[in-house]
Amino acid sequence: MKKLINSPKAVVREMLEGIVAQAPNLAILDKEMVVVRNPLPAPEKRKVAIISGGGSGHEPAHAGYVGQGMLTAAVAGDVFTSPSTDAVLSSIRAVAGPAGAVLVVKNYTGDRLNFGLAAEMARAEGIPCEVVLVADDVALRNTVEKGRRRGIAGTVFVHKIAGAAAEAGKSLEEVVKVANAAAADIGTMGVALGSCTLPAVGKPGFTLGETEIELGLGIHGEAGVERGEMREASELAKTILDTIISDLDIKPTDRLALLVNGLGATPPMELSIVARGALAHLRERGLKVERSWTGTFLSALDMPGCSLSLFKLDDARVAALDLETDAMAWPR
Amino acid sequence: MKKLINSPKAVVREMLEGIVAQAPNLAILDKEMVVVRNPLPAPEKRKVAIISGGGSGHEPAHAGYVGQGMLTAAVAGDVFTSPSTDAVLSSIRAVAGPAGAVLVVKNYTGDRLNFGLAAEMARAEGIPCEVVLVADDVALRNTVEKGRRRGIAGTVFVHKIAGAAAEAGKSLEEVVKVANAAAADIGTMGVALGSCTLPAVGKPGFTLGETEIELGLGIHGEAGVERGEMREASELAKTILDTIISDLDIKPTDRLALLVNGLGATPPMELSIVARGALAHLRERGLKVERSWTGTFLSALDMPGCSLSLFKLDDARVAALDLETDAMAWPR
Amino acid sequence: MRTTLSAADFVAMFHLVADRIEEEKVRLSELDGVIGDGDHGITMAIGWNAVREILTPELEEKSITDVCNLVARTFLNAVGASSGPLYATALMRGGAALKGREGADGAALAGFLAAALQGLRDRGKAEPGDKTMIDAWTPAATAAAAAAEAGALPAEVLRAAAEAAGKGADATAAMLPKKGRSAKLGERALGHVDPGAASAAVILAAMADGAARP
Amino acid sequence: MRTTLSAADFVAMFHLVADRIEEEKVRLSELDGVIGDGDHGITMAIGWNAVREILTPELEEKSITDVCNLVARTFLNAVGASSGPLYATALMRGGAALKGREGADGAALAGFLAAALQGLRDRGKAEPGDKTMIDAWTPAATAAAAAAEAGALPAEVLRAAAEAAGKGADATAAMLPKKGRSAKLGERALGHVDPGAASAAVILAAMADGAARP
Ligand SMILES: Nc1ncnc2c1ncn2[C@@H]1O[C@H](COP(=O)(O)OP(=O)(O)O)[C@@H](O)[C@H]1O
Ligand SMILES: Nc1ncnc2c1ncn2[C@@H]1O[C@H](COP(=O)(O)OP(=O)(O)O)[C@@H](O)[C@H]1O
Ligand SMILES: [Mg+2]
Ligand SMILES: [Mg+2]
Ligand SMILES: [Mg+2]
Ligand SMILES: [Mg+2]
Repeated sequence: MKKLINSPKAVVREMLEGIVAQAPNLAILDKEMVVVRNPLPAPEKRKVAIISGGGSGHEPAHAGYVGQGMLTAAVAGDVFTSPSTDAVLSSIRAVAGPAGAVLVVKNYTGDRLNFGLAAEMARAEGIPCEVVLVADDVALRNTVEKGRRRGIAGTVFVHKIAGAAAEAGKSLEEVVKVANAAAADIGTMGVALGSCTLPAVGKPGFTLGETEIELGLGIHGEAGVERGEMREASELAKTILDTIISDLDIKPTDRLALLVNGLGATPPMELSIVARGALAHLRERGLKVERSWTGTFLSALDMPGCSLSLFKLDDARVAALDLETDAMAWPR
Repeated sequence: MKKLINSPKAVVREMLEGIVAQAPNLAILDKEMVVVRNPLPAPEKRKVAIISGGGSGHEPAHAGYVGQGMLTAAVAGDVFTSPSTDAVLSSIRAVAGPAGAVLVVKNYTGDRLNFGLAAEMARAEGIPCEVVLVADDVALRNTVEKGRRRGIAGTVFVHKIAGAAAEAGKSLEEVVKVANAAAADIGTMGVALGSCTLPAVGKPGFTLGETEIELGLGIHGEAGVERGEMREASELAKTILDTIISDLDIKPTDRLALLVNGLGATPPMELSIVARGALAHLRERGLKVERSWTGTFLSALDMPGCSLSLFKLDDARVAALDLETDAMAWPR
Repeated sequence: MRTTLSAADFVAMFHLVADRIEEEKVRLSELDGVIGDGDHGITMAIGWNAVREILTPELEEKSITDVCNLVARTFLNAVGASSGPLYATALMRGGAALKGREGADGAALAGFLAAALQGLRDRGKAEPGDKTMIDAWTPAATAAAAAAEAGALPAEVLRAAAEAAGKGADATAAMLPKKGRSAKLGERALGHVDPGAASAAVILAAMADGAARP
Repeated sequence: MRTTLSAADFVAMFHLVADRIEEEKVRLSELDGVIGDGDHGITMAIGWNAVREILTPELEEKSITDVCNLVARTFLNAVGASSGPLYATALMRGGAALKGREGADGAALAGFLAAALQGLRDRGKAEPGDKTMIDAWTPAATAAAAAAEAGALPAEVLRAAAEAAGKGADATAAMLPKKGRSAKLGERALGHVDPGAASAAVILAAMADGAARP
């Protein structure tokens, strides 16, 4: 394993320090791996706080999405490990005022347990707090029920929608409602050309043959729906999009946003070629893409590959996606 | 070789199509691999055009830097191959008005030949046109003379400075002056943890052992100053920065911008850890960093590794770097 | 045998749980080694040993709810794995069900277990049959309710729960895992008892023994 | 022998260059194969064959400058490699040096070659001794100037240039490469003639022969 790190144990703290050192609008909590907006208004003047997070290794998620109009705080666990309940609770205490907090959580057991419990404890302390679960991975649609799907790159859309709602001064209840509704209208599926290597492990989690790919895998290298043969980028985009379209039951009347997301080690050239294929296929299917972005939004360490996300739009969502934010990783 | 592409021959055109399809502010010329701002004002109302480009494989350079306040056009050659004189000339004809054009060229023989000749032909057609060469690679400082250094990631700073000067309505002469002055005040050096694979070749250009790295290599995989042992990220940052500092003769009174650039397959986590180490070392040396950014700005296909650039600042340069732009790849 | 359990009795019960978990540590980790990541025994022991530290005599002056909350927080702080938030929730919910009570009778104990189970389910979202601790806790709560309905004393209610949990844990051997780390093993996990279900039986048996002390 | 060369003479000279380059194609590529990427002969042949296509009789009516510019553009369009922009520049600059002239005498020919060399140097930024075509073109221009100074006719000026270019090309064998693809070879390139210098000698010899035709 060759990685640009100092010590496998220190990757999370050092990464957060690196991010915050370059971002005057961010600060890191002293005792926890929590990145917060800086400065924050006095508690009673705070809008609903939007908090997200999870295991590290998904950069620029989640610290990259902290900023005016998006997340208020991001909680980082160890690589691919949920942050502790305490860390989440600290983040809530640090940024939530009387208006409360919404926790946007990717649907993994550890995250659900720790964020869920932290929310419960925050409520017990008198801080209104709700959890919004994102389970956008359509890959296992035929094998697991909807509530058990994993949360992957489409989560970034929920960050933006929830962040914009909070910025607009909506109540906790309203923010939860739009965020949940958004989460239900997002579908994502990925493809890996290779595995990823945990800094503390030093070896790839699995190996793929010279022409093998893994379709529909998770962002921690969990198995996907199918180990198959490498094919053209446009073919891959087609397969993935067709799965999402059928799962979300997308019709030509629907308005869409597309996210082409690199998994960590995929160069921009390849992502743009995938974006072209994806847009062409959507056009062919008579679907209207009103917003689309390409980049590395939610990665799986150094995994080569990408995911595609579709999100059903309406005017309010378009406005929310378009709202200015100074979060570093949200594209222009 | 596994890459998210359709055909090695089509990568450049398809990549540009993918980029432009997602960017309402960009268009691609019909017959050439040239991305231009869209819309463009009537020729007589145009400010000085800033054009850059070179071989492909360096994404998001150069199309990602086309936008108000930055480049007016980007010319893309085949992977790692200079665009033809004709392509460059087409870009000049497409975007330059009577105010003329500045071509920002990375110092490689092919680019210098083709951009240089295109500029000469444009002048012969009556379009004022000047070339600004960027040769920011300090790696070979002890082996080649200054004029023969390669142009690498620091070029992005020149795009921004020249773009801001043009946006401010400066004359061709003035833009060339600030751009040349900027180019002289930038130093960059890279480190690779592995090689990159050309789509048309299918095999990595070189191989490195399990713990080997290549210090000071070029963005096409050209040899560097030293093949050495892997070391900690902060150590690497230190070695690279010390080389740049001594080359640019940077003093504690100097004001600096730092660019931490991924070479294509380096995940954001690692880049942030390098950024932290770089900022810490600069602080230790008593140097003041007023602006710093981390990301993939100018890549070498799918090479794992990074480069660091330092740029000497003054008030005018800070203002130019801060100037709003809608170029996709310039960070917020 | 006591007709109601006091805060002091809860402190004593949790003491015994800590002892028993320590004794069963190796077996539980071995179970987890087969279908999980092999840390369940160690994890539970770390958590309950941390709990033992805070089970001081002063605690006996507090309410049952406060005792449960403190144990929950302590367990959570000590344990990062799934079991941390799961048991912390169970204990907090169980404690809340006893809020305001000086002593807990058989019915209250059944209520405690039902609330704890609901906490586990809310937190983990596992269903019965998913091959998790839920498959021990569900029959345990049902048996406790039946015993309480029949007028059983606290220790008897807990004994019924412990026995049902033991049977429930054994039954997990025949289940396909759907939650937690063992889920990805699929059929390879067949024939092996779920460690979380096994530890649930240990905990309930220890509580029953603690409640039955003279 | 002619005292001045007309546009028609230039057309004839370029014709002969195209023929000679085609004949020498394999040798030039072989030279490039040793210290470069092996395409120099093919590249030059592609370029000059494209030039041959546009060397029509109508062209003889145009000015020398126009002929040179058209040849330059044609060569450039056909050739992507370094030689494309290099020779296109050389031809444009050489042509510009003859602007307004009906015919070119010996001194004008020397001026043509000096301008062409300057174009190559401005474009490629190579120095004498870098083991490139500059090491053929530099002595060629010097010899041409000396011959013109001595009152030589155009063909004689070109002959002097061609001979000096040949010697210059031979001398590149002893040089360490500093420019172009061969630069990364370093010492391994020692002992081998630079292909671009070799083709320069071929071009100038063909021009001299063309100018000397009856
Ligand atoms: N979602 C869930 N709901 C209830 N219990 C669960 C859930 N996920 C896992 N478990 C239980 O947790 C046990 C494993 O605990 P432990 O080994 O301590 O944690 P980890 O799996 O994080 O290593 C499993 O045997 C199972 O009984
Ligand atoms: N910067 C330069 N200036 C002048 N001549 C050069 C320069 N770089 C390369 N050459 C010449 O070009 C020749 C190689 O040409 P060719 O093989 O056609 O192009 P390429 O190197 O692009 O394959 C070299 O032998 C050398 O004489
Ligand atoms: Mg375990
Ligand atoms: Mg574990
Ligand atoms: Mg060659
Ligand atoms: Mg070549």
